[in-house]
Amino acid sequence: MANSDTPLLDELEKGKWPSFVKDMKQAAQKNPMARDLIRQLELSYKDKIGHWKHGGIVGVRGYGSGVIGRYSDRPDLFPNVQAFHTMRVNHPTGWFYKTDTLRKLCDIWDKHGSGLTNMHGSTGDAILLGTTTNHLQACFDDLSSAGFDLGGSGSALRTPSACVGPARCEWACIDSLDICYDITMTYQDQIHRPMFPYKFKIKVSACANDCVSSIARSDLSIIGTWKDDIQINPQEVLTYASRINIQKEVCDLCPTRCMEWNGRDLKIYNEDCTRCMHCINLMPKALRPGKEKGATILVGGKAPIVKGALLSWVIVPFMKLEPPYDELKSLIERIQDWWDENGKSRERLGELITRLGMRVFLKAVGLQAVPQMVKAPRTNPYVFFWPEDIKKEVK
Amino acid sequence: MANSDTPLLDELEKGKWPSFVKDMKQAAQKNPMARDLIRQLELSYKDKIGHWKHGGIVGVRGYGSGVIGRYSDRPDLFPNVQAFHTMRVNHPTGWFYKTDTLRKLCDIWDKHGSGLTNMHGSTGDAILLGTTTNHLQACFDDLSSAGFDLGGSGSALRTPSACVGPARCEWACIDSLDICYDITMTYQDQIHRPMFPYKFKIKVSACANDCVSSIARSDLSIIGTWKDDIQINPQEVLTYASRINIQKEVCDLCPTRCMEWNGRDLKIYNEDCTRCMHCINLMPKALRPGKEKGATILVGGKAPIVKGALLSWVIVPFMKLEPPYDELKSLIERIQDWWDENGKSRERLGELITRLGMRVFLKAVGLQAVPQMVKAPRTNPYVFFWPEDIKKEVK
Amino acid sequence: MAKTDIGPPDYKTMLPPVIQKNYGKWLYHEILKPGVLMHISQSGEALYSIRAGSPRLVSTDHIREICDIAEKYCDGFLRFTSRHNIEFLLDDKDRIEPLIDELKNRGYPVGGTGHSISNIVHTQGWVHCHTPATDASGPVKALMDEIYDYFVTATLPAHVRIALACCLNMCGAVHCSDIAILGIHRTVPKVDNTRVPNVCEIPSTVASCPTGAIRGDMKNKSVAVNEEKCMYCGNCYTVCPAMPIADPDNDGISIWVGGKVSNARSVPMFSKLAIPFLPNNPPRWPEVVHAVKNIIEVYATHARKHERIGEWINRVGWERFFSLTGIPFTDQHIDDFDLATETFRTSTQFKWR
Amino acid sequence: MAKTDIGPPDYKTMLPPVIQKNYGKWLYHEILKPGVLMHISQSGEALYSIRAGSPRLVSTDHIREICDIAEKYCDGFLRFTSRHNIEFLLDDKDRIEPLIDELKNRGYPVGGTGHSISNIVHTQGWVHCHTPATDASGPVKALMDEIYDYFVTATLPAHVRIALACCLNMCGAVHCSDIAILGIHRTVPKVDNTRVPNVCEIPSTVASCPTGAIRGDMKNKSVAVNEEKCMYCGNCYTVCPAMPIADPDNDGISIWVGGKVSNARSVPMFSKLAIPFLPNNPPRWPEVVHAVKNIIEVYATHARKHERIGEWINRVGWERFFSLTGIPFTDQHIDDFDLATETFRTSTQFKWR
Ligand code: SRM
Ligand code: SRM
Ligand code: SRM
Ligand code: SRM
Ligand code: SF4
Ligand code: SF4
Ligand code: SF4
Ligand code: SF4
Ligand code: SF4
Ligand code: SF4
Ligand code: SF4
Ligand code: SF4
Repeated sequence: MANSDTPLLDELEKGKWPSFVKDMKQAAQKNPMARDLIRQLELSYKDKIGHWKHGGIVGVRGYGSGVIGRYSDRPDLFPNVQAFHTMRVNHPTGWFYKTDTLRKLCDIWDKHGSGLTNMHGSTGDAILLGTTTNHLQACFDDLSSAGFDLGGSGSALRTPSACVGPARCEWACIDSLDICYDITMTYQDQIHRPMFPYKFKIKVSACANDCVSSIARSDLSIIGTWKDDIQINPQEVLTYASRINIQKEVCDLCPTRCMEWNGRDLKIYNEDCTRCMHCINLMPKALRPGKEKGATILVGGKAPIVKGALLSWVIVPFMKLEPPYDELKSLIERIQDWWDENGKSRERLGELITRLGMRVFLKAVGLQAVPQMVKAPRTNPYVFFWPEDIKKEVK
Repeated sequence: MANSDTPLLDELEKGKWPSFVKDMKQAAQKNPMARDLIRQLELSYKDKIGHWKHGGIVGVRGYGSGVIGRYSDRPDLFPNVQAFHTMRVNHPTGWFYKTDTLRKLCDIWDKHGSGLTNMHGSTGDAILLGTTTNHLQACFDDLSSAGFDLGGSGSALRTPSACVGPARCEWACIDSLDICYDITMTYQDQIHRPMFPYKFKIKVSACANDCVSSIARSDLSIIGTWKDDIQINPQEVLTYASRINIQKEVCDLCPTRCMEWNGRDLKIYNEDCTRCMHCINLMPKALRPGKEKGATILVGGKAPIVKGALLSWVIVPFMKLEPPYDELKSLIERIQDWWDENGKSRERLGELITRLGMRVFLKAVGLQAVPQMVKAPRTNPYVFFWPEDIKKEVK
Repeated sequence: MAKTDIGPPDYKTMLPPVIQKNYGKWLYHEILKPGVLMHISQSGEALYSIRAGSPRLVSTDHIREICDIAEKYCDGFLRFTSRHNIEFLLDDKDRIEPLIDELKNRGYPVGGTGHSISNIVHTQGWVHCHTPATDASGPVKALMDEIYDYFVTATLPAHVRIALACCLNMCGAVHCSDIAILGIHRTVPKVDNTRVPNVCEIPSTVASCPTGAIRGDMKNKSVAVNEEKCMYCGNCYTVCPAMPIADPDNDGISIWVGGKVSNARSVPMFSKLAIPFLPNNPPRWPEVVHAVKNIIEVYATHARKHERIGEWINRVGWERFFSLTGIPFTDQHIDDFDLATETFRTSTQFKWR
Repeated sequence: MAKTDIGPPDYKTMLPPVIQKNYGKWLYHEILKPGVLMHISQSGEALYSIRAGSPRLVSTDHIREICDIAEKYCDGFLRFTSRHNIEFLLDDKDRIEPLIDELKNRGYPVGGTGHSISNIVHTQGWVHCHTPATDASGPVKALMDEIYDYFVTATLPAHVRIALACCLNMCGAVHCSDIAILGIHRTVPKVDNTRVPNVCEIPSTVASCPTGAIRGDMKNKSVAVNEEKCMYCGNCYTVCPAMPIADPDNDGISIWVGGKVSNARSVPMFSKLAIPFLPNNPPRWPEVVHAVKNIIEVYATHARKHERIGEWINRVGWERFFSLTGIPFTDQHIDDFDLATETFRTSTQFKWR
């Protein structure tokens, strides 16, 4: 290492946390692209600036999305990353793998790309990090043969994602995995062929803990909940009482203060419960979600560009979700149609609703206004009336 | 009353609450303006519409404000209210009166106007309700001789108002009356001669109960507070304990939950107290504001037109306020200068700050940013840097 | 010529001797009974304030009657409160009851202190203004007749402060009231193309519209209103008299709830929309009176002690407010102005009803 | 030709038998120790998930190593978590310790469960993107080295979720994280008038600017940036490559705190600005590491059990956050974008420090 050509990055091989630099070097040993990548990154560390040009449009036949084009701005120094496009591969729902399938992905990527990946990208795809333009189609063909397909990019439906849900979690109020997979399969066309004003993201969390950050990171958020009473196992409550301070840790932190604990019995005033999950989280063996399960549907979540970040807004407080999920899909389609018709280029759904008004949106997609949609009613008196509310003018 | 010409209004003579209709009729008995006023009002009750034209500009010599011009749109029916202007008379601060002074006001108004008034208008003036154009100056002259002056209207400083404060209230942390009177006298010119982009209101409440709604209804709100510890009289706490439930009514409703009550001693963690007044309100004999008194200065409050209603914003967490109030007045002047220079016509101070940014405002008036100014720091990443923060560009 | 810029009479000359002596030295107060405040000074001296209701729109004879009473019982000292009530100021305890008797005999309600409904802050309405969508004094009188008992007692969970403004200018500053009654127009202003060119300044008229519904109409040297964007605020009319907006068939009243001004317990809050529209039904506005009374009664039944209306709603949730009052929730309750997104529910935490 | 639109491999074929049998029938779980989850089904069967940290940027050989391990202990079943960790899924309790030993030997941290700091969600940085203001993997590695113990234990008051995004596009969706690390530019984009006319669409470039800082420059068939209105978001560069914004001397990192996503106890919240700027100091970003660690430690010392960072700050107040952490408050902390007024203090309720 005396005369390493990556002295700065070498510093990041130190320390206890697994080092991406080790992985890059590992890949670099057998792959020239990876070798130039780490050398270019070293230059960035020295210069404190990125060395990629503004992306170009590249892709595979029949698709408009799934590949992010990328070119080095120093091909003179790093010819092997002159073109270095990533492919977004749709992981199995819930990121579950049997190793044989995962190994296939590795083999394909060693054959066609840099041998470097992100497991996974922040939308949830397997990110295959860097290949040349002329490898793209061949790589896709091999992926397809192995049973893989690309995820979304550009103004398309992005790869939907779901929490681990009923596969492992006792709190799942909906089958997040099945819903996500069903949507993914139903809307393959929208994922692969950008046809919207901008990107559209869907994420499914099977309870209000929202382990895929659905409310923060998707235009359409599906979050499991229930309508009836929390199921209590009084025996197990007593067991927990010996381990945790139920009054302080559970009741006092209940956002609606709708629980009463007298040292023996736990009483929940369910009509006041907002199903936040806290008490259930703390005493999973004693408390369970109710039996009448379904989901809250929210829309509009997104990152700050352009008009500021948004968290998704409740538009359907409760929807039963059972295959074939027709009610859900019909809603999604009505929403996308309206967005498609009214949205400007690069205008996310949440921004469009902000621009035209929730009132107009609800009417267009055929939803009834309910108090659950708001934290509080409006404070400004700038209230519109529909023409039908107004008496005919008397001349 | 068989053939009353005001059958609708007559209905409002009934009922237990004092009736304005009775007062109108009383005035109408001796005053033709009042007589036509009640008849025109009856027509409005019948037609469900006002019968005044859009106001015109009228006034008294040397002043640009203090009179609201008004003309009937049915002078054919109600000739005595063809012109029916109101005069805004600056009440003594705190609305205190010795009857002889008040009687003078009545005499003058019987001589020059309708004999009807509002005691008081919602800004705080005595509203002398309706006179003709040619009576205005004479009325003013008589008012002036009697020691009265007009209040503000139009794009002027409006009549400042103050809570009863140290005159009667044990909680006054500042001399609201003296401050208000001092400001009123100092800024006579700004009150009488509109010279601002729009109206400017100042209200002074001597504690956080804000009995003149300063935070909601003034461009500059002055609200008394203290810096040190709440004064406790433990003996009196015990007395209250026999009358109220201190835990439930006081401690549990403390917004910062900074009080502890063990049935004997009341402990306040003053560093967490936000001086909301609640505990003091409930136990005035036992608890008192601290000794290091002053005011929080806030700006921007206003009604909805144009950009939506605003509550005032903290700009100076604590200012000592003692005569001659130079620090306060210098601040007011810096603020008004900046507003005057940058404000568009009909743009309130709060709207201007919203448009140009708090950052720009603070710099212009020379105030340091402190966390007390915000509920929370910004969430959007659209952060400006002053040129001096930036390194020189390296070419 | 008359002196100008003399300012108001000096308040110090208006203070009764007991205040002059104890100015800034008050120690505590007690509400002896509704409408009767006792303030005790460090010196031990007491000031009694007897609060009486007022219709606000008063004749000079009415004021003289007040003066008569004040002279009889209070050495001529009185004041008005920030909510238009009258306060008789005295230091002689023995005169309290006679004063109250006389007030009652003359029809003055005594109360408005503590957990009561005090006077309704209100505005001009059809009595004097040019932009009202309803009257002010009339609805106030009709309502106060009906909720009179809440003024003369103090039986509510907390203060209830009601205000009325007759148009969106909101002179009554209703925007932070426990219950706000607000006159609203519901149809777009009618542009009079013959007058606009003469009486209006086009750019400031265009700029006056909060929702950008007005554009210049060069051909007619006038302006045109986009009906879809207009929410009938009437601000254009304030700026341009040739755009009248009053409409007898469609003007009316909206009801807002849950605002407050004090910093006690909770921070100051805006009032929020409860009922988008009730008709103007003079002389006694029964729909408005009924709606407000219903809200007060539901609140009185369900709120905890010391909980203002907005604090109660914040605790139980707006879902519950609508289900308990039986007021229908509509798309008009959902904000669509500038800060609308801040009011949308960004959580799965809500109640079913 | 390859088949298109086949979608991802069916997840059902990837589930270990114990999950297939107990799908949807889980009854409860326990965290046996950091990184080790036990889920018990109605049938009584148990599933064990062993969570290991990952640098996220991994080589195929690394993945094969994971596969080797999974085959050795888990019959080949594993998954990735929503925060990029690896979970080994097994039903044989006896294999847990050997698996953990092997993981430790190979340098995999085991943890990230319960009241720990889990993996840092992050983005591309200088490794692959065209708009970064900092690197992603580098600062993450440097920071995780330093706060490693919080990953392998669960000693904090509550979960701490950290995310990093290398530019304002915020791919890491850092906007709702307990602690967010955000790459920022601080100088205006440089318009290349020779290229704009060829590579950019002027109207969409103008429209891309959140603050309206860009206007068309007709003369040059290009655009011009108003330096006073530009806050360096870089969105124009996304739309128009001829407006590069990266600046080695002035790019760097800002720190945001107090966001969360879950609905547990408190509603989801955005992260708020803590530190407007820290320099890019590769390879180990010591200023950033130090600043984040300080925040974590102050939080760990002062928060109550189950209190997320944002919940703690909401309880004690931002005044207290700044005084406890020693972070200076500046005018940059005060919002000046569209919803700014909603963040201003509209109350006299605040603390002195
Ligand atoms: C690869 C990935 C980051 C990562 O390393 O994980 C990524 C990378 C890019 N994102 Fe992203 N985004 C990625 C997840 C996200 C997320 C998180 C999510 O989906 O949960 C967000 C925030 C959520 C959201 O969508 O609002 C996100 C918000 C953006 C934005 C801002 C969009 C907005 O409306 O605010 C842009 C800008 C744009 O679209 O022009 C953007 C644009 C980009 C581009 C395409 C750059 C550009 O300006 O064209 C980046 C390509 C990087 C490269 O060279 O590979 N990326 N991007 C993530 C996708 C991987 C995957 O498919 O799994
Ligand atoms: C008389 C009074 C109502 C009353 O009956 O009490 C009143 C009456 C008028 N107000 Fe007001 N305002 C009155 C207190 C208020 C208040 C309350 C306050 O000052 O505490 C407000 C809300 C606080 C504020 O200023 O934001 C208020 C907010 C307005 C507005 C909206 C201003 C805004 O920025 O949103 C307008 C519209 C305008 O200025 O063009 C307005 C305009 C008017 C005009 C001048 C009508 C107009 O469009 O030109 C009214 C004249 C009525 C008349 O014919 O006599 N008035 N006005 C109040 C003044 C009496 C006094 O001097 O004591
Ligand atoms: C006389 C007056 C001041 C003035 O200069 O005129 C006044 C006087 C007192 N106020 Fe007030 N307040 C007066 C208007 C207000 C207002 C403004 C308003 O209503 O328009 C407020 C803000 C209302 C709001 O929050 O919306 C106000 C909020 C308070 C509070 C806080 C109440 C709360 O819990 O939110 C207190 C404390 C208390 O009553 O315990 C208070 C307490 C008091 C005390 C007890 C102060 C004292 O020790 O003397 C006085 C008697 C209160 C009573 O009526 O029970 N005063 N008080 C005003 C009487 C108006 C009336 O005729 O009804
Ligand atoms: C595996 C994973 C889901 C997946 O499909 O991949 C998962 C799994 C579990 N989550 Fe989660 N959560 C996962 C990401 C999340 C996220 C998303 C994120 O961090 O990006 C959140 C929202 C975070 C936020 O609020 O900012 C999340 C908020 C929760 C909560 C609520 C925590 C809170 O009090 O705010 C719980 C409840 C708890 O832990 O008591 C929870 C509880 C759980 C439980 C206990 C559910 C169960 O019974 O199986 C699982 C083990 C928790 C643990 O790690 O201690 N999970 N969980 C994700 C693991 C990520 C990781 O590797 O660290
Ligand atoms: S979101 Fe709920 S159901 Fe899904 S994994 Fe997390 S805790 Fe379980
Ligand atoms: S789920 Fe949340 S709101 Fe409901 S009882 Fe439990 S802690 Fe309270
Ligand atoms: S604002 Fe405070 S000091 Fe002034 S009268 Fe009200 S309670 Fe007393
Ligand atoms: S003044 Fe308010 S915050 Fe302070 S101790 Fe009393 S109730 Fe608590
Ligand atoms: S609220 Fe409107 S109508 Fe009523 S007095 Fe004020 S400006 Fe006139
Ligand atoms: S009434 Fe209001 S919204 Fe309608 S055009 Fe006039 S100013 Fe605009
Ligand atoms: S956050 Fe910005 S720089 Fe980082 S990957 Fe996303 S778009 Fe690229
Ligand atoms: S960097 Fe952002 S703010 Fe600056 S000009 Fe470009 S788009 Fe506008």
